[in-house]
Amino acid sequence: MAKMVLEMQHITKTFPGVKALDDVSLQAYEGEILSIVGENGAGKSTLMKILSGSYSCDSYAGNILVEGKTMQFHNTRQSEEAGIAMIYQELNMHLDLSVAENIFLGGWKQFGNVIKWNKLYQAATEYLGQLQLDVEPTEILRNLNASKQQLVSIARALSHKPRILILDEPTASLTETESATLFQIMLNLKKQGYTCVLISHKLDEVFAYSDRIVVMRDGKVINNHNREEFDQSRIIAEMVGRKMDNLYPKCKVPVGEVVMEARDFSVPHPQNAKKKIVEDVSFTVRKGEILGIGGLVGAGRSELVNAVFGIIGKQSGAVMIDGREVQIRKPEDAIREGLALVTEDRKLDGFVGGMSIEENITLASLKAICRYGIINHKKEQLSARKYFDELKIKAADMTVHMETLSGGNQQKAVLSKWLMTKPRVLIMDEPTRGIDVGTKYEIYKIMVELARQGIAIIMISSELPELISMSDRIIVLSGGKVSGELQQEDASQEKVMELATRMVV
Amino acid sequence: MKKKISMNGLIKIVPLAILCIVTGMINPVFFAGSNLIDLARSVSFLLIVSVGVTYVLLGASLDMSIGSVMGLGGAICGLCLVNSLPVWFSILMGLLASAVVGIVNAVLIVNCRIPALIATLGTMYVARGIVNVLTKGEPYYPLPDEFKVLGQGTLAGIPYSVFIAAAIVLIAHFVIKKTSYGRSLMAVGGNREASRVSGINVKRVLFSAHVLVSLLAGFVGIIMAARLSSAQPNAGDGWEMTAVAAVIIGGTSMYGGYGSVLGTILGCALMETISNAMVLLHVSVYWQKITIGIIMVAAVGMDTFRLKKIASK
Amino acid sequence: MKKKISMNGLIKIVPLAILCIVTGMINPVFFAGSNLIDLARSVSFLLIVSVGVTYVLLGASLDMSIGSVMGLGGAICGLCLVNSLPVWFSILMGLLASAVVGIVNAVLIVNCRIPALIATLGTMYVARGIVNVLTKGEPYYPLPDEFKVLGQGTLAGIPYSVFIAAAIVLIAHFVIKKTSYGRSLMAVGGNREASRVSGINVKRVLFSAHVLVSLLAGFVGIIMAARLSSAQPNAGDGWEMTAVAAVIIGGTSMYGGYGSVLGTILGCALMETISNAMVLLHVSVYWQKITIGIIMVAAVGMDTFRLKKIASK
Amino acid sequence: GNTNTNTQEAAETQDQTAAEGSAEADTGAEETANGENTYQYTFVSPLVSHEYWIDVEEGIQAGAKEQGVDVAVLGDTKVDVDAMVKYIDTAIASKVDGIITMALSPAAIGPAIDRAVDAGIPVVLVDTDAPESKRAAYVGTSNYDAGYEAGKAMIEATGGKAKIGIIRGTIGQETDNDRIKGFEDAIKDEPDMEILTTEACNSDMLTGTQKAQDMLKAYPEMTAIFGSEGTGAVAAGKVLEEQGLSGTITVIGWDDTDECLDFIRTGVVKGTIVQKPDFMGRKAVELLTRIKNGEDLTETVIDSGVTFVTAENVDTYKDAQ
Ligand SMILES: Nc1ncnc2c1ncn2[C@@H]1O[C@H](COP(=O)(O)OP(=O)(O)OP(=O)(O)O)[C@@H](O)[C@H]1O
Ligand SMILES: Nc1ncnc2c1ncn2[C@@H]1O[C@H](COP(=O)(O)OP(=O)(O)OP(=O)(O)O)[C@@H](O)[C@H]1O
Ligand SMILES: [Mg+2]
Ligand SMILES: [Mg+2]
Repeated sequence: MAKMVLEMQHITKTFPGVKALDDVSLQAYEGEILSIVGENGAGKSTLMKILSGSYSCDSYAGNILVEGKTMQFHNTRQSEEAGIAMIYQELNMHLDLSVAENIFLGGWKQFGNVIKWNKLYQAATEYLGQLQLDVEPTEILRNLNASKQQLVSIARALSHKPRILILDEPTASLTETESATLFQIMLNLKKQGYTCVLISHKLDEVFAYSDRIVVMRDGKVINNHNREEFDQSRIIAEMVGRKMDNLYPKCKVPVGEVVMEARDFSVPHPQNAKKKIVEDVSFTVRKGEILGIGGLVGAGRSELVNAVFGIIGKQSGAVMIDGREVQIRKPEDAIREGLALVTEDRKLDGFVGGMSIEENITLASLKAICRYGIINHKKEQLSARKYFDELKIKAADMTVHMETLSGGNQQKAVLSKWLMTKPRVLIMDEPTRGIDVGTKYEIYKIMVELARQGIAIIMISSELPELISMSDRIIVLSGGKVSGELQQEDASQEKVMELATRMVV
Repeated sequence: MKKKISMNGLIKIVPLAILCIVTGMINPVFFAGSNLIDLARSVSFLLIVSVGVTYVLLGASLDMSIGSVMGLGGAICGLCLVNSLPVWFSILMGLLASAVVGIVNAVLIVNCRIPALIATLGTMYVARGIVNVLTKGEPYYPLPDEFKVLGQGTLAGIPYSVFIAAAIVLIAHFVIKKTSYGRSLMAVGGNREASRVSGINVKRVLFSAHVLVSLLAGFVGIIMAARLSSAQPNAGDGWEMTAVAAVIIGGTSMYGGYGSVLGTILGCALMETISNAMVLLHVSVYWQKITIGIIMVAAVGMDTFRLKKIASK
Repeated sequence: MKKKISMNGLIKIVPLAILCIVTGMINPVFFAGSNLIDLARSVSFLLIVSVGVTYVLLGASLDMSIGSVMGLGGAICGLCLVNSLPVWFSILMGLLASAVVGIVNAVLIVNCRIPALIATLGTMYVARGIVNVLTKGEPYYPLPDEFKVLGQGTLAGIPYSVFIAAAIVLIAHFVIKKTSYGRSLMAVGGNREASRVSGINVKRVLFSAHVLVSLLAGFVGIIMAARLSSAQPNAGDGWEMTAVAAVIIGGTSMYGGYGSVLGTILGCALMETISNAMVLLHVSVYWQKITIGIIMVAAVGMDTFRLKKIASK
Repeated sequence: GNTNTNTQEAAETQDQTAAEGSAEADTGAEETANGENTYQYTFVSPLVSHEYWIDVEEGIQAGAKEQGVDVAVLGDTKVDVDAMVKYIDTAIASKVDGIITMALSPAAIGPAIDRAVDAGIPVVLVDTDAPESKRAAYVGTSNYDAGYEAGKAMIEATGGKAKIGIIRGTIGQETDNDRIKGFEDAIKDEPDMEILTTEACNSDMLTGTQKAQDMLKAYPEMTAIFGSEGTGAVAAGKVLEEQGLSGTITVIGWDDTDECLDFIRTGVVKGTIVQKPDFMGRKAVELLTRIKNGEDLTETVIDSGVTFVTAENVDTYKDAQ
């Protein structure tokens, strides 16, 4: 057995009303990739934040030993000094600083009190190169899309040259190729004797790359599997507490007439009026149909649906509902026309952190729970409760503030909000990002059920298995233009990838 | 959860209660009916304005112009009155003028996206300037008795303004807690982008909050003119800071999305009680500012300290 | 990218330039050397304070006490001087007293987590109260000539304060742009939580920004006393709003993380030029406030409008 | 100024008596620690941190010593009618034996005075009168009259030929308005006198100097400056001295701050209008006590007059007062 580099003993942590971790013990060894899996709210992120010093050592019970020595981390600096670096699940970056500065955020001192910028940029370029990330180190982070921002945060963690690298859902917003690069780096680190702790809901990659898997549920460690004894269905069963045979409960429902048509959508680049992020894209979606939109990150999928929904301005484009042209200038109009959009970045525009789960669920349907503008609290509670239970949101109760929920549960609440508007067309931008397998399954089931009720669904997804298994039809974008369309029968991962990388002129 | 909130609210009373008890013990006049009535009147004036400020802050905006709007409301009303226009019409004109400032604020902030501080600082100058141009620095005086009754009249010994303030507070609290408008305002203050995406008309919500605060400020300007039997050109000067301070002491966040109208009552009561107590306790005028500053910080500090202790438990 | 920023900065000059040109055209005295020198002196005073305010706002904090700190710095220095203490020692004492207020602010905000507005409003009262207690409302006067030279002396016809302000601006700009402290301040203002988990000592960064602004305010209070040959008890009253306005006009965000010291120069220049122009253009005192308000909003509006147009292109 | 100790002492004695019980509050006079009967008065000051009002206060405390009464001082550090009314109401609620104050704005202060009188508390006004109120007496010179004196002084100093700039306090302050009105009326009939401009310095010295600088440039034809409150003339003096213009421009100011008197000595400022704050204060306490003792005042309006202080009488006027 390799040397044990890290041990966490009997960690117990409570938040007001929630016991997030209950006597958790965990070991990590030199040169291994250890994965932690578990449903949303199982306590994975909390455990890792404890390890990274993000929660100070006097806010929980238990011990942390690094290479046999007991550690007391009051802040992240101390854990960094002990060789631990963490990539947080929620992007924790400074959007108005440059890429290079973000990579060395808080560590600028190494480039002198008066920063030697050339050195800083040079060093940043090195890390960017390692991740094969093609951005200028001087670029302002705000101008990058989510996946590039995620890669920058990974570069930041690497820059600490950690002995133990913690990655909390690092691939949630990455494409397959980007993920592959990341895992290559992890394998390299492993070879050099470093330890990686990975949290991910993408079980394929967990099984492909981990040396060991720890399963958590309800704040406890359930089991510990070594590589030789990996058994997918058993681990899933341990995670969600029941057996699951089929991950994608898709079944064909009869497809009806066209509900919505988007015609000739073009979206200008925010900084460069001459460039277009989306160019002349048209598509239709029918009653009961699940339309998948595939493509690489940066293909303009999010911009397309955001423009359809009236969140961002468009250069051209018309939306037809039931063959009738409707004017959508702002999200309000879209909602009135029966559209709903689960946006990509939930923290940015998905929910109001300081409000309760209940209030967030009803936020887009205030009219439905109001009479003469006065909220009917009974009705509000009842209707919110329905989704709260149906989607199994894990929280003490519905009055809990959104910001204290685990990432996956926030996503469920956001989805609830849109389901409550009873949309005719439900658009979902990466709907299962950061969601555990059990809940994914629930969400897929809901999608199918909605389709059965005649709702048209548009799903943007970078997870190819999900895209292929769930969609009746897939359109693929490349460089802002449609590069092809596939029926479910013809679709395969290779074909989608081929279309996604095809240049359209 | 519900219980906790009301407990939190209750505990905020502690600094105020201590202040009252100490003052009353040292000088029993504090608890004399006439003093309490004077105090209630002062509180009611500040409270009406602060309710508006609470709304604006909940929506994550800011209004520096309210002091000037008070002056403007009173002056326009006074101008009409000294020209023998009917009382109701004069009041209406005063309110209208205030509302116009609110609309301008809203347009500048919401439509032109000028930072709220600059926009309302601008209208603060302009509104006070208009008052100066109109009045040439002289108060409008005399005002008719039917008008003065608004600021000087009492019901069962209690000034009208106290009843008005109570009604406004109740309605404002109800709107925040129970109506779709109130919910929208909180949401906009908490996360403007998420609110917009959820179909809330962010512009309209902010617009109305700005118009509301101006209307309330103008209204207080008017009853203040009635109280002082004259529309003073400098009326309301500096009230913007007092009101914001009262609202924040009451627990509303300056950055939006968090707070309550009921908290604002406590904040206003604290501000006015401090200055009343200073006088009753015969604190030398030179020391008054020092004392006020310390009490203010201590009152909020007490609360923050308590919250921190709870959180670390 | 670099280029774009400096272009943005340059375009911000437009409203100021228009104001200068129009004023100069109507009254050529505007461009007379003596007027420009007077103007430069006014700007330099405001600028020194505003540099500190820029830092505080960049860190997403706030300081309402600077006006009082100016009064305190001047008064303590004046008190020492009238007691015949050496000039250098008196200045040091003035700075020390100001720094103490800054430290108290920082402790209240950073350690006790009292909202910055309330904490600094509290110290604003306390600091001014101390000045009142000390001075009993009378200025400290007369002050020795060696001291007055600090505020009245010139080099090649240009007041010392202009050189001092220039030096402070350069250093402050350099620190923000080039040093690890400056970048930490920006990071803390932009995302406090992210900065914390990245190992930035958030408390220390905010602490130093608050002490800095107090020191600078105290320093201006001192040179103001030197300029006026007397330490006035109400010196600096209201400067907190003027300085914040200047900084925000200069493009710094009230919510932290975004802005620049160079923009602050423009903001300060605009504020002081407006009030200079009012007199030179013979604008009636009654109309001045209106005009100032409109110009202020227009100047910022111009900038915002331009940005919006670019974005919508 | 030793005012502070006085006020504090007064405050302390009052604290004691108040603490000993308010049952006897409405018997009028109360027992102090040393067993004497004394009246408790309140002085509501419009601006506690201002030299002029500090002088009034000193006069009041001196009068209090003479008469064997106690006077507590209330007031704000910025001029605010609403605040003054509030302080008067607090005094009424405290059932003091008498109130001394000034009618910052007769329209606003008047009703408050009436409330006090109706509650059986006599009110004596200093400095600014509210003739239509129920006040018992008034000591002072009206600001209009004093402003008129300033205008006459200006005519004399300039030989009836002047282009004048005025630096006032804040706009919207009635005392300032009245002084300027008086000043204007005084020079109204002089064909060669003209007011070029009025600027407000908000009683801030730095603003005052900036306004003075700017006025000198904007109105090169200006030959005289009138500062209608304590700051203006001193600020103008500083600028003139700095620019080497002392003596070329006739400056007339208001109030006798040390700086102003020094400028008169050096000839930078021609003269200043000085009211008699000390006298007003002392007299007001005396009148109030006489009323309390049941005396019927024969004279209820006492003109304290003003002194025009120039280089000739700068060192002697205080003794003459
Ligand atoms: N600041 C907080 N205050 C209150 N409760 C919290 C807070 N942070 C986390 N929790 C609760 O602790 C539990 C564990 O959360 P954690 O974020 O660790 O889950 P997770 O396993 O990372 O889930 P996911 O896969 O969705 O990211 C959840 O029930 C969550 O609601
Ligand atoms: N604010 C912005 N400023 C500059 N460029 C941007 C901005 N937002 C997006 N882009 C660019 O627009 C293009 C489309 O990005 P977008 O996020 O829509 O892609 P996507 O296909 O939705 O990817 P994802 O799978 O991450 O959602 C990318 O090239 C991106 O770099
Ligand atoms: Mg998590
Ligand atoms: Mg996207």
